[in-house]
Amino acid sequence: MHIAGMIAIGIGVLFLFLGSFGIVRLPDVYNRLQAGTKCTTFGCLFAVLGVGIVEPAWFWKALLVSLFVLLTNPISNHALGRAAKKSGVPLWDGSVVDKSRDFPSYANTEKL
Amino acid sequence: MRILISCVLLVILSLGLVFALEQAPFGSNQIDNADKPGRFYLNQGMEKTGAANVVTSVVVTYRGFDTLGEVTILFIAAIGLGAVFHSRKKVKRYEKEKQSASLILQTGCRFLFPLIVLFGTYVFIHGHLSPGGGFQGGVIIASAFLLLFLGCEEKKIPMKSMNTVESLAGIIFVGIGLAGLYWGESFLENFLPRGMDYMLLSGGVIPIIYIAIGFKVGAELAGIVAGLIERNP
Amino acid sequence: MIVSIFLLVIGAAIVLCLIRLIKGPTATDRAVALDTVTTVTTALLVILALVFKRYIYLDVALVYAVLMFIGSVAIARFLEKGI
Amino acid sequence: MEESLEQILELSLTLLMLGGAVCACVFKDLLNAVIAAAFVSLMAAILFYFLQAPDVAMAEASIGAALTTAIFVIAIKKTKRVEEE
Repeated sequence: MHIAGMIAIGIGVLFLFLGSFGIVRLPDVYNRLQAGTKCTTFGCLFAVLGVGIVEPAWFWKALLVSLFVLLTNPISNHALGRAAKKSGVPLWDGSVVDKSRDFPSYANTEKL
Repeated sequence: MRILISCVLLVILSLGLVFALEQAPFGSNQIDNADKPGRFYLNQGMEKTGAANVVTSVVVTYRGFDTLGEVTILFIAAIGLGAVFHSRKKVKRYEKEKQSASLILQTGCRFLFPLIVLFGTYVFIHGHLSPGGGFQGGVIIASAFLLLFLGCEEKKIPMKSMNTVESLAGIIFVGIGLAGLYWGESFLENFLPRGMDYMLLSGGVIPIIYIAIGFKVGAELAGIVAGLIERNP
Repeated sequence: MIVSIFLLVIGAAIVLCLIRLIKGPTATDRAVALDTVTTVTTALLVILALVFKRYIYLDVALVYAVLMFIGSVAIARFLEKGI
Repeated sequence: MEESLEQILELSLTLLMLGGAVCACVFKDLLNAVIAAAFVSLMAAILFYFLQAPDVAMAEASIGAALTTAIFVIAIKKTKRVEEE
């Protein structure tokens, strides 16, 4: 039980580190949002649930923490991505597709 | 060169902070002088007050009059902000270029609001068993109302009833203190019977005081945020 | 022993986020870095509760998980001219 | 936990706090300064937690990082965003 929990915490910490590394290395805001959202949410889930596996009496509260992380983190990152698009942050030069032009609410945000 | 000098100064400053903090025995149970009040609080606070959290037993019972002063300070700050923001003119809303929130944010705020209020209630009711207390729970409830302001604007918050709640909470706090003076010997004395240790009802009057403080702080901070948002520039 | 390696790796992650918070060209970059730091911090607090072996310390991590997104939402609503 | 690792973590936390505080002083755009101040309050909350004061850590987390950030942002909205020389 102890070893399995430690392996889970290790996977989570590795993903947290990779997400932070992506925050530094990726070229623009939208790519950084990919690293900062998916990677760190997954890593945080695994680390918290790993702690719940190591100490089985803590499992329900750890599950509650991970549930709240899973609820709140995507909302704030969605709001940040929308704010970046609305406030006119340009895309990276090498990006190939921009689907947001198809939607009317994002159509004329370039001149803001 | 300037950056190098500033970095060296930063390292020196942080080393000084760390070695200064190292001198104090944080988190350890070994306080040397046995006749200091800290030893008394650590050893006998649990039996005397029934609060498993030593910080709560100090804040609410031994130093309860001071807590009343802190709540009064917050109340005076809220009154001052209300006086600054008050305008005689009719408030007309200037919503020309205001973007409304997206659907995901609105749904998330509407879903998370009762959960956050429930969690704040948990924090201030269990203040004598786990970390937290009236101030922290009140701030969490005020954050829930702030989220409602940010997410969905169409929900109006009844400020009149919030002022009523705030005044009632203050009256309850002072009334419990005076009741301790009547039935016991001192202000804010524990006059209710105590149950088993480490259970919810072990605190006597401590949960009631914390409920009053939590409602008061939450209503005041929510009022401050509402006054800030609805004020025209 | 292995927990100390985890703590050092998480510290390195926070340092990387601080680098982006200093360098970032726009305000949105910095907000994304702050949001990442909050998620990393929640995991760090839970692991530190495991180190100290105190069950009640998980409440602080729960406060982080519940409340930290409100600051990010406020910054985002300001950037899209909402509030 | 060993003594040396504890000292290393405390030193790095204070260094991170100082770095964030210097950023909050230096930035000209006030929104960036608010973000740096939120970072400082996060690190302060971890330091309180590390010194085994969970009540103070909870107060610092809830007040410093959520409510103060939002109030500063609303105040910037009502006034000006960029600081002038």
